[in-house]
Amino acid sequence: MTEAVRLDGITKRFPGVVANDDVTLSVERGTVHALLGENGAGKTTLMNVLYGLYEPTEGEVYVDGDGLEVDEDGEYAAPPRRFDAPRDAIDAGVGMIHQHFMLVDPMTVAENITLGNEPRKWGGLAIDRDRARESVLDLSERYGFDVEPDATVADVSVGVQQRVEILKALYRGADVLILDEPTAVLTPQEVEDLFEVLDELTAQGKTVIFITHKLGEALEAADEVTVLRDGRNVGSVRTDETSREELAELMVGREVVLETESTPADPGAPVLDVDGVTATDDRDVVAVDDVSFTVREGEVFGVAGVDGNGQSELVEVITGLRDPDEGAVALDGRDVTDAPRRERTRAGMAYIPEDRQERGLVMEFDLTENGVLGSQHDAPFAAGGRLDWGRAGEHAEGVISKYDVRPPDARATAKSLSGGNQQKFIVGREFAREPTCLVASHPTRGVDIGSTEFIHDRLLDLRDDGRGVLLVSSKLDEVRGLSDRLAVMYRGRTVAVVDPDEVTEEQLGLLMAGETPDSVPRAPTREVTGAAHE
Amino acid sequence: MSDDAVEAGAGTLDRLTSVGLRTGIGLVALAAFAVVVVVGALTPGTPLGRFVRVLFANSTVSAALRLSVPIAFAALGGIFAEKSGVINIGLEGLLIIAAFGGVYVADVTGSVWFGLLGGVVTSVLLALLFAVVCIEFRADQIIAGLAVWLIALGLAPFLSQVVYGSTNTEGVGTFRTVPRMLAESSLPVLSTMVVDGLAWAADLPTVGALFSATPVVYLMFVAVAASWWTMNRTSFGRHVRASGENPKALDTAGVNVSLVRYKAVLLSGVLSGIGGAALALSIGQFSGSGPTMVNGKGFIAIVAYLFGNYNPIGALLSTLLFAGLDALQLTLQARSLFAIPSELVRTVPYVTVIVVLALFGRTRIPEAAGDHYESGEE
Amino acid sequence: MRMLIGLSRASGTERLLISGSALLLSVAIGFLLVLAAGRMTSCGSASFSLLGVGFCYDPFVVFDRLFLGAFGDLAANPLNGQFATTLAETTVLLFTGLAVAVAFKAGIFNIGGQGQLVVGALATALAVLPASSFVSGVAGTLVLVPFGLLVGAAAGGLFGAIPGALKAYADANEVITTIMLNFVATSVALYLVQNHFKDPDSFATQTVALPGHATFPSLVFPARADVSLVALAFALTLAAAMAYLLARTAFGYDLRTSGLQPEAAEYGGVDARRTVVASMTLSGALAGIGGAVYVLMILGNFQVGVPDYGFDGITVSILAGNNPLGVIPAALLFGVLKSGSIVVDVGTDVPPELVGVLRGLIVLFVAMPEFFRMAGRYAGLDEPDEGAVATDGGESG
Amino acid sequence: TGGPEDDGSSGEDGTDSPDDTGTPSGEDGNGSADGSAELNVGMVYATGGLGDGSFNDQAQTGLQQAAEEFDVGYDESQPDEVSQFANYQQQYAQSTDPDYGLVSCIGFLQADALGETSADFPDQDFMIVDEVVENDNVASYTFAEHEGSFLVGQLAGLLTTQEFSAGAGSTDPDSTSVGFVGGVESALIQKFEAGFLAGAAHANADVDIQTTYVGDFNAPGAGQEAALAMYNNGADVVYHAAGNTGTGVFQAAQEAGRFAIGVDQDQSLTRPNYSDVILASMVKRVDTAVYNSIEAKLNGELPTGDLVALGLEQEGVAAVYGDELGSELPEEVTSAVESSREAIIGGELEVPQSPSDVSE
Ligand SMILES: Nc1ncnc2c1ncn2[C@@H]1O[C@H](COP(=O)(O)OP(=O)(O)OP(=O)(O)O)[C@@H](O)[C@H]1O
Ligand SMILES: Nc1ncnc2c1ncn2[C@@H]1O[C@H](COP(=O)(O)OP(=O)(O)OP(=O)(O)O)[C@@H](O)[C@H]1O
Ligand SMILES: [Mg+2]
Ligand SMILES: [Mg+2]
Repeated sequence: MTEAVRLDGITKRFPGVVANDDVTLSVERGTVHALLGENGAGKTTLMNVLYGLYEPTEGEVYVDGDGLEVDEDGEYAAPPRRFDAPRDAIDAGVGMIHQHFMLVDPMTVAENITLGNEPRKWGGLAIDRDRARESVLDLSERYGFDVEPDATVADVSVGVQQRVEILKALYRGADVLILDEPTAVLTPQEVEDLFEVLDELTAQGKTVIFITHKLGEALEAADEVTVLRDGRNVGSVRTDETSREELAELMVGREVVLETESTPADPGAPVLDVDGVTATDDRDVVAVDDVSFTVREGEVFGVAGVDGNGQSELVEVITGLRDPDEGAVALDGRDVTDAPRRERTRAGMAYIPEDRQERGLVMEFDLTENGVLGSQHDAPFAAGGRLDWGRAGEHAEGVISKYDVRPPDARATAKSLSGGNQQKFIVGREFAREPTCLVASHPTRGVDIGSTEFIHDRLLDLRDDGRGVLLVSSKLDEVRGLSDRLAVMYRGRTVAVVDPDEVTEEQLGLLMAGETPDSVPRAPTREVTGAAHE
Repeated sequence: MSDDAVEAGAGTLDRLTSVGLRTGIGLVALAAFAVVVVVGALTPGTPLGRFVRVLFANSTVSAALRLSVPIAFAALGGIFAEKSGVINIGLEGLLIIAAFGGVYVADVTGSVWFGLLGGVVTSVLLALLFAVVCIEFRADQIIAGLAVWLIALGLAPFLSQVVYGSTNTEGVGTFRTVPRMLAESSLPVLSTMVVDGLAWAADLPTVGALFSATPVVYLMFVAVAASWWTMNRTSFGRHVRASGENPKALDTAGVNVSLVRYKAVLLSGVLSGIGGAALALSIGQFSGSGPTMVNGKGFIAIVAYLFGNYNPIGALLSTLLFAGLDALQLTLQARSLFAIPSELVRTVPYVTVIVVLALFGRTRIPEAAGDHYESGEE
Repeated sequence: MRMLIGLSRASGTERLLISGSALLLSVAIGFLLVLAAGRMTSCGSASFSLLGVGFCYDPFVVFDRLFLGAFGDLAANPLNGQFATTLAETTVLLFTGLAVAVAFKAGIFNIGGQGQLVVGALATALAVLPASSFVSGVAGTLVLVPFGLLVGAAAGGLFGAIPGALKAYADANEVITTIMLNFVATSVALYLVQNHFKDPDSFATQTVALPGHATFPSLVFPARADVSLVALAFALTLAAAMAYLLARTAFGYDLRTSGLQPEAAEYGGVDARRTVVASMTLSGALAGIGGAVYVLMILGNFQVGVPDYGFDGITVSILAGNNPLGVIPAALLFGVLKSGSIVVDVGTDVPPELVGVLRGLIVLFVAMPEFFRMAGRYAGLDEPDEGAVATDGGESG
Repeated sequence: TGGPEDDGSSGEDGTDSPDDTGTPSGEDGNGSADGSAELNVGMVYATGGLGDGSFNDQAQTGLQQAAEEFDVGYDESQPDEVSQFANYQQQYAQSTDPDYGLVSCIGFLQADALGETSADFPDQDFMIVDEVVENDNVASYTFAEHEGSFLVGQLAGLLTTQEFSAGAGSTDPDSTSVGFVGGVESALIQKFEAGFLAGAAHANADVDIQTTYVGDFNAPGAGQEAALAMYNNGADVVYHAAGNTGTGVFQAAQEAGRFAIGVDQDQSLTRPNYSDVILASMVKRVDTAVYNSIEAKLNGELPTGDLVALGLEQEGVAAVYGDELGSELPEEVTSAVESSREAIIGGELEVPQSPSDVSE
């Protein structure tokens, strides 16, 4: 075998955190190598080291896309690489496609691909745009991509953007391609397409490293898997010699139950009524298109879909952060379409927002202050416009202890907490409202398995307590596991409401891609005629 | 027709309508303007008729061009800085310091051209300070820009006091109009022919002003064209835009973001330096009491490029609009055409800016403008 | 704007250290500037020499005059005119500083304090004058002064609400609209006074002087001092009130939240638009009160050519880290600088514009806490005695 | 080059006491006051400061002249704001080291502040220019600006109706138009305007007069544009009463190849770059007022409590022909102006003080 990449004893320390701890990794030329691990395991950091974005605290990097040469003593012929900046890594044939795409939205596909390496003419006085286009077309033809060089990046789909990223790396002559969680934003079909692309790349001698925390993908697409836990390499295995269970255990460090199971629901009266809602996004493009559904007491109503299909806008309309163009929202039978957010909160709606750091918490505030967010004008915290910080402090401490927020310090600022603890605090605060209806949007995004389990259990508790829960998530196992009924959104519409226990993953995938499979199990819908309102 | 096509079509349509709104308002304004012009032209005796005559008078146009110079240069500078992600609200300060530096160097060397150069150098030095503070020390750009303004506002009159004993400097030479310069130059054959030609052209109605302007006015047009080209056709321009939209993308593409930003901010220093020096050297004196002779032109420049949507040509057009209003207000006052008190007429450009901003407030600023960027920061 | 707010993120102690270091560093650079200027000008004999090089200006004297001169001879006469001027300047700067700070806390950069102050001042002068003929004596003062303050607040508040509304409902950048409105306010005030409310007996473009009973009583200071401890006490009370409002009321919570994180504020049920308008109105009202105090305490009428209190308010607020209580020392510092610059002008040959440069430098250094953190880390290694300051400053970084 | 001439060899320690700050006079003419002079003068200039080439500079001329001729020391200061006047005046009034025998206050904006200050310092002598402060320790000097302006108005009105060419300018025989550029609109500046309007109308009732107030005494750029607008609209001569804004008027005159009239000082001398377009200047002898007050103070004759009104008769104002162009003015024009001067002095000709009183 020939190694294309060798990371030798890489340690990367941040103030207070050891992100990578003596990691050694070897990647064979012309293969796909998966890097697996939980949130915060250090995967991205390790690859940033390889890409020259970070300088390792300790350790050495060897790269050669054509395979590292070894002399008689087994020593590497070439000295280790020092990458001071991505430029150096690029020159050494390393390309990286980041978790968040590194594309300039208002620029065209061709401009993005050639960025930093523009072909020039007239002695550098102008970019040779024809040559740039041709190179892009050549490249995409060679690898069987289908991209339009003159399209604006902001206008193309996520899948295409990802290809642009890959082309960008190839344009720079990358032989080693790093993809950081490339599948997180893709539909199942797009994932399949991506894996084909990876095959094509390795067939042409490229080496691919891809990061994921999805076991199935690692097994399906990679030749070899390396698992990181707490910044350490806990094992490298060939995919044909391992199993899901083994990988899961390596990843978490203990045996894990891979599925959440919930008891059957006992739905009652409607708590949330969404009726023909149409709304536009920030760019004034229709994002939610005539969506209707009802959430009842004692049930979890799930909304699945690939991100960006109108779920965010729908949630914003329901929670009062966005005005619908048409349609109505009713809470407990009362029309709240025009009610401001504060009124909805008072009427019993709690809301776990998808973006905890933008919306759910004021990062500069401490937990005491964050604990009253949304109730700052209401008893028991406010009286006559004056805030009772003593009571607010008690409240925050209550949430902290009940939801195991760490560190257990009501004076700690929100930004000093880790993501999972931030999320637990929000969950606790929203649950403390004792809502009749909870809107939970991606409640476990970026949260590790332990906290995820905890949050799932709380959601089910709430449901069992006879409250209505609207759960929006792009994690299929989550929505399938928790929901009693499941709506799939595609391009702003609910394409189907299905029974999550009956529907298969393939059927869901097709629905999420906008196609209707022949037989989809419909979710049972009960009319509430005669059902008593509490 | 597939869903994709429908969706794409709808998106484009939506974008078209939002662009359309802007164009629409523009068209309505243009139509209203056209009506005024036509009615005015048809009724020459009326105040409206005289107003239209003033509007198209050679003198109004040439005043507008002259008044445009400092604003347009500062606006071009502002475009480069802000497009690269560094909001430079210190343009006013750069103009001030360049105005003083220009006069001082012109005074010492006796040459307006060296004066212009001197203005550029002083402005670049201040811009460098701003760049270091923003890029190296992660200062808040708005406050640092404000500081640049305040420093120049104090330093220029201070130096003037030290050197000349008063906040107003002594008089130095000024830029002459090009025909005059040619006439005074020692190229007899060429200059008489060209001078005659220019003299003939200068008498043309309205556009005549273009043929008897000072070199800095022509330099302004050159700078606008060059800025447009640089921004849209060169690698540097592309890097500048990427650095303002998504610096991380530029960084990971192997381009040094800090370097791009340094260059862009220094370029804003160069351009503002030309503008400030040209302003002072058109009068041959720096006057530094109160808000100094720059008197808000740097802020108008910001409005001009925002209104011009970061396009150098758009910025020039909006600069001409504001400068034109200013020129018009002076002419209208001198000819007492309308019985509007002069103090109120003077507010017209400012009120226009506010109205324009209220109507076109949604200029999209570069995504990363105002944010500090550090390579390697997750 | 995100970074703007970042200024307030630093911890309290760190803020204090940064502001202090910024001040010291500015003075140090000002020192060099005075020396340099002393080489650029000519004089018969040196007033200062260093390492055998002579300088025309003596920086020690300059800064002595600047900082101590502002207090006059306190030992001989604690109520001396210079100290009175310092307190008067401080009083007005307290209002404009608070105005800017409150807006900053709400995430709005109000550069329009100057215009709001002008409008408030003019409105006060115009409203109090006719009213002053109805009441007189001490009772008159008790009625007229609060009335004047109220009018100033209302006028300034309304004028501040304009950019607020433009920002909230038309997305117009307040930095630009407020700058433009400053020009508008000045011109309109000139027009109104010149054409409609001019004192016919004066060459100056000013309104008729208010009778003595319509202005702030000087109480302790002699009448000519143009300073009133009542006004100063009122300013200090307002500073405390603003601190209370921001820290302890639901409205203050809304305001801070929308300033720090507008999305989170919206999530928390804060009507972002109304908060923007409300905070700009409050900010404008504070600046307007500053204008009223300028008229009722310093000038006794309205006259065109209002000093740059509004712009100085920005500096004051930035130096105070936008903390209403921090505004108190910051306003005092700038009161000292303004008053001291007069002493410098009269007592030395150094141009008083020096103070303008210092003001700019202070703002610049306050804007770059990172510089001090770096310097702190560096000094922490090399120079233990300065390291104490620096490491404290760097701790939260 | 700069710095102290003795370059530090005087060996003075930098940290000497604050009392000892007198900087020796340098080329900027700052003759610091100290205890040794017979009289120390504290000079508070009008806002706008020195370098305006007119009003404040004129006051400084008188001060410097007095300092040269008598044993007089002085300190100068340039307030930026009206609200600072009182403080500056007090600074000088209360100073004992040096003791200022006379505090000169330039400009009408100082009147209100001086009213109070002079009452508070009854033993201190003051003088004020352009306004009257009725206190026993204040000598007030005012000028009949309208009278002088009348003469230059007449000059302009006569020239615009004829063909005249001199220096870098010439009149346009087809138009009869003159212009006035004011600084900030105020009753004082309107006196200049009124005199000019009356004079121009006196010369020729058909003269078209354009008036612009720039709104600033220190905005040469705006002055330039305002004047250019006038020249382009046919004005042959533009008169300014706008401080340093007037520099722009001269610049415009050169660009347009027309004429301008200066103010306060003989600007053909103080602004020599423009002497080829400056026909005349309406000189206002602020220097005389300052000089006289100092001289009077030295002689113990300062007219405190009085108003000294300086008109054409007292030569407090005068129309002074340009250094370069004056000799080229037609004889009949200068003699007409001269006879008006006599008529005004003689009382036969009354000059209005406000533009609204100018009979059409
Ligand atoms: N710039 C940084 N400064 C400080 N700590 C950092 C920095 N970048 C990463 N970390 C920390 O290093 C650890 C590893 O982070 P890394 O981003 O590599 O995780 P990951 O495995 O990619 O996680 P995920 O699956 O969530 O992407 C985390 O604890 C993270 O907080
Ligand atoms: N860029 C950063 N700079 C400094 N500290 C950071 C940074 N990113 C993360 N941290 C710190 O690193 C720690 C881990 O953060 P991170 O959000 O990655 O945790 P996590 O692994 O997602 O945790 P959890 O499992 O609770 O979600 C936290 O204490 C956080 O404050
Ligand atoms: Mg990662
Ligand atoms: Mg002095």
